[in-house]
Amino acid sequence: MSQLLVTGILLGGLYALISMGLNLIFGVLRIVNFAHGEFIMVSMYLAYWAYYYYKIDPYISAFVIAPLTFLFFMTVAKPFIVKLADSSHLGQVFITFGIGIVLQNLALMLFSADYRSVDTVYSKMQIALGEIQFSLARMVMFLLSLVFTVALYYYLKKSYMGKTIRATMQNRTVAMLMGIDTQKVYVFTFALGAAITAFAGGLLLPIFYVYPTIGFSFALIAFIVVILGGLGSIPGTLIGGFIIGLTEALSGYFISASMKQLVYFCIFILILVLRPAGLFGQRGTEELGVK
Amino acid sequence: MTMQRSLKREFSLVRIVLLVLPMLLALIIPNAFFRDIVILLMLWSTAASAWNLLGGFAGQLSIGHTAFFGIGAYTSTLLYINFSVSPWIGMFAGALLAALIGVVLGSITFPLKGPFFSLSTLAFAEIVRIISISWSDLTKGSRGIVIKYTPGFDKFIFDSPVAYILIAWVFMIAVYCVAVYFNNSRLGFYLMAYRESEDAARALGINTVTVRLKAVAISAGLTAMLGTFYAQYILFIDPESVFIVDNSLQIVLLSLVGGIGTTIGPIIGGYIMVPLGQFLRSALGDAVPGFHLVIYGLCMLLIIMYLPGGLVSLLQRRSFGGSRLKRPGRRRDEHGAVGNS
Amino acid sequence: MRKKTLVSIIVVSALVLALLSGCSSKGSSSGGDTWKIGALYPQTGNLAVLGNEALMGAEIAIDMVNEEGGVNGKKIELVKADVTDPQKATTEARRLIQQEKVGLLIGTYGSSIMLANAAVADQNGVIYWEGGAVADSLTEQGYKYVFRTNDNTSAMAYAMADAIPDLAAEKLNKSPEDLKVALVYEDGSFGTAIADIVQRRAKEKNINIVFVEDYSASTTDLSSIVLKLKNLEHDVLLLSQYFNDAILFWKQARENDYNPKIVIASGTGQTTPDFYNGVGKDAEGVLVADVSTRINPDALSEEAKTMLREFEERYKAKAGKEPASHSVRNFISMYTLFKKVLPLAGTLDADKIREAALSLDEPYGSTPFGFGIKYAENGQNERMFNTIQQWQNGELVTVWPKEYALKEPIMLPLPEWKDRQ
Amino acid sequence: MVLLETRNIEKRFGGLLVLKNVSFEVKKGEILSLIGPNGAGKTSLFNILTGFLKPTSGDIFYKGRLWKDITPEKMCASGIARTFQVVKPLNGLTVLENITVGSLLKYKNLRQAMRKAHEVVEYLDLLEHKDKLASSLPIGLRKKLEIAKSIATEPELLLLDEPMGGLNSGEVEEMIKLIRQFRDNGLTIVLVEHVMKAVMNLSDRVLVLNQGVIIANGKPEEVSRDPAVIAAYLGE
Repeated sequence: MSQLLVTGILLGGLYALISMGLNLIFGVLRIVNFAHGEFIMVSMYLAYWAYYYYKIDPYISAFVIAPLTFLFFMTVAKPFIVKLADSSHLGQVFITFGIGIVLQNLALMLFSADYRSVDTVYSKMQIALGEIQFSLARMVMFLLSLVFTVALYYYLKKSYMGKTIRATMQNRTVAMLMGIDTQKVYVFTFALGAAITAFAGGLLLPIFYVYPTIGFSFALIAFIVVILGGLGSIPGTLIGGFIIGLTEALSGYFISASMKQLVYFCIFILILVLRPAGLFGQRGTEELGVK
Repeated sequence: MTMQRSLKREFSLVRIVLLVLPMLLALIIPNAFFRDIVILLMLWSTAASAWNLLGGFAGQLSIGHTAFFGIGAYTSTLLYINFSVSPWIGMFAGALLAALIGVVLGSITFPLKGPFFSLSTLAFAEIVRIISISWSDLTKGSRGIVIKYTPGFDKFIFDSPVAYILIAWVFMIAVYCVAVYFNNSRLGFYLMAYRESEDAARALGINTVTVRLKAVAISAGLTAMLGTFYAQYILFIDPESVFIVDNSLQIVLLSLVGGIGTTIGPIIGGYIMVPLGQFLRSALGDAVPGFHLVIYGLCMLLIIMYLPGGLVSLLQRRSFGGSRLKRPGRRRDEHGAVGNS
Repeated sequence: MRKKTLVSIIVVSALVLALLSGCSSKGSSSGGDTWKIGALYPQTGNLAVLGNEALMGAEIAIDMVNEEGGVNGKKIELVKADVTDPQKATTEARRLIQQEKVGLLIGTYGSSIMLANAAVADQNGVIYWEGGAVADSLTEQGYKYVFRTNDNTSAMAYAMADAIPDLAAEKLNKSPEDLKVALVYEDGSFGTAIADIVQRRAKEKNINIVFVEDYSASTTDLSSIVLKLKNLEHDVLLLSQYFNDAILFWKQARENDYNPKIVIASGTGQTTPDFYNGVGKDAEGVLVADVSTRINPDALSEEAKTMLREFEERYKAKAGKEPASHSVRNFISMYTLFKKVLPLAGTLDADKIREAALSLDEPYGSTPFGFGIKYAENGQNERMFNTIQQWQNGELVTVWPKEYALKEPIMLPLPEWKDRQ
Repeated sequence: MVLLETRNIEKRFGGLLVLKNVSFEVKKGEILSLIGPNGAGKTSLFNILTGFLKPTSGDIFYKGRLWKDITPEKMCASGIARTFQVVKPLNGLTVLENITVGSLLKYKNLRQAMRKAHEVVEYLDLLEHKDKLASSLPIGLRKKLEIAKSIATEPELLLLDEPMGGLNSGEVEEMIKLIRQFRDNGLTIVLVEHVMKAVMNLSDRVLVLNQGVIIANGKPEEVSRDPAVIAAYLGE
């Protein structure tokens, strides 16, 4: 039983980490990013090739890939983000969905559909606390999710950029009137979210394996976690991750593994209806920028 | 006056040609593959306009319509396989069931707006898919159901594609007429009012709950009937083909490309995207795996990013698609809470 | 008005596009000195891995035939189509027949696609030659023009159940009746089919299955099942998994220190090199029910051996990795088709081909899998079977049944994780 | 006779008390102005009368009968139309269609409804704008459209929430004329307005609301002399 809880919590940390970036992009910017899964997929491939060709450990390459992703979105992809921010949410769904299709099949063309994974020293390491077992790699994911939560939380709360981001989230028009360059904020936040996602992707590699269509299942979970925890609420995302992680572990154990998705989809709809702002989002925020 | 004028527009020469052309071509050209494409084209165009009744007119952007599609397919097929009920009857049974489920879903998710409603419909579709897999005593689960090829009108199975062409066409015209009705009726106007501003609509005496549920029921029911058609045409259904999220997205994509909330838009969307996808698939089928989808994705991106009102916005001044596809948050003042409270 | 016409033009051109996509038939239709064959395989999406793997096997067979001057002097021209679901399969199958004028269809991977291909072919009086998919349902539809050389789900499921007495009961020195067996499968069409037949077979052999659970292969976590199994007293674990979940399951088994004594998996997830790449040395000792070329050479005819040698060289040259059973399956099926059936038929006429196929009678051992060739009326080759193989030092070797065994089974029961390096 | 009457309406948002036993009546055919500093609770009162907000306590009588748990659509159907201070045009629709949505309340048949809407269009001389998209209108016309929509429902009681906010003096003059016209055609009007000029020469009666309490109720000139009112506006 305790083992079950631990596994659930660790899984939750993993989910939280992959959702953190989406929380900035969807939760804060209200950009419905259906390519989130593909962002993860791409970064996993980057990490994989870094390992394959240069023997760079995923844990190290993650620290390279994330900044690169950030730069990419700040510069090359900037006009695209601006365009995205101005389209309706349906437009966003399909622009990002289209990008998803393209990325997925580019990966297929370039790398074939083979399953690729790395075999690092630690990816098999176990830590045992008496009865309870857990894998080092997952533990790392878990701890990093905590670190990111705290860091991001204080960044958004204290730093100037963080404040402007929150202001823009609250009311774009007013933020504009207050002389905030909302466009810059959008691009920055999006790039930040993408970078965090890329980081998470790199960390996933030692635990999972990468293939072109791996993204979808992660993306769906990320959306659920973000909404469950509350849009724009960083701690919320962490808790949301835990809830989904535990739900999955427990319902899988006590009901049936084939039912666990059913269970968390139901929870998802219930939360949406009963508390659309999510568990930790401030009430009403879900209406912002949404008709 | 205005009325007749709008009706004239709905059945202008160009449109009549558009609506009849593929059917005629398919009848004239005895080319089974071309006919096959035309049938699928009409199928998905119709599905798109059925979606558009809810997504376009009422502004309820569902991305879970594949659930209704699948419910239709499974209801008629199961009735046919187990109790040899003619799919013609099963079709309406499915429509009814889908409409009911739609109403239930609609009333649960009533408070949800924008992306939240969309995501809830996505989740709903996934739930239905999972159930269809795990309730295998009823649905045969993932193994799917093969419908035995035994031609016969009552069985809704035909040896000549001509029959399918005509049926698909009748569906398309029927749904188009429903869309025209929406565009020129009390219900339609009330839905559009609701779409534009729920408060204004209520202040004008519109019971937004009931009009919305009506839209859901009609849209879901029609989509389900198309599910039956699909099943009877392909003669094989399984969860992965009728409940898969790609269907939902395809349906919305067509409307988006053609022009949301317009009568002809979704159909035009189907005319463009279905052949395009098929052309790329067969032209690049020999190329590197995935290539044709990359191209398809790019085309889709271009159209959506640079023609937010859909192709119809070229045709009509009055396709609010353009105004819709601007981010509402931009005009916060009009969507704020009631009054200045 | 100009805009109206513009849109109309776009629409019309799209329709023309559709027409073109049909009529743009590459090269001449069958006849002359080439025979056109349509290949319907999933090359994108979730089935892509094995879809492309399977297609490669077929392509190699055709290359070989063509290099040797083709069939009765006719070169084989392969027209490929990417079919990822039944609807696309139906459409593309029609296209290949109507537009490309192919005389024969081959495929595929994935049972729903297989069924769609077969249905179209049979309706159009064209032969559909199945090379990879294993679902029994193919030959239960009463089709006239559908043939399958390779094994089917039953063969695989039977092998899994039948091997238990020798490989489990003996090694754990218990009697088969006392064994406690757990069965875990992914809820896709393949996993479900295997699970059903395994359970039926186990009942016949009165082996008692104490635990059955399924899950969706798209899941990102399997710890709940792993933990259930960990807390469940059982001797044998039967698995029927797809790819990602097979790797995920085994990784999480280790993470949660779940130590099954004996694992027998059906041949999908655990068969390919991807599994070994995915979990590394942890794969050692896992048993897999599948067809295999790693079988006792004495059981094979000379022709079969040379055939295999050539295939493997070509495959390595082409893919730069070890072939998985799915490519070999397609290779053998197509090799049989082009080397044995078509020369006999001398034409692509469906009835002639059927006649020729039914007349074949080759003993066990005449193909690299050890299969013989004898098609039943329903088109299924009756001289096929599965063996049990085991991951030993990075390769799958046949360990059961005796007459085909290449090596002795090792690591039965499996060592605990802590004793592995 | 009395058309609308409220008895000790009270409304709190959480701890905040925005309306405190507000009781007043609206007589048929009069123009009653509701004034008061910002945040006095005028709009909240409107929202309660039209069912957009539920009162914490208190009763609403309309046409002599008590209305329990009212909703906007019910109120509108029974003859109370309202406008919004922050106008809510149906952006995707043309002016004529906007108004038609209103007239559909009484005329189920679209053709009749459109004909009716057309009359409204002419009445408010919006003729040259009737086929423009609502989203394309300048603020002045939007305010007018807001009223046109509500008029089209053929109400007996019209609640106008700052119809002149943001209008230039010319437009204000026009609006005043318009409102007087409405009254002459037998409409009863409750007006929330900050433009004192309009209030003074339109209203038969003025109701002053301050911090959720009615502090004065009488003829315009009396009220304007009422010290309490002056205090409320100028602040002690």
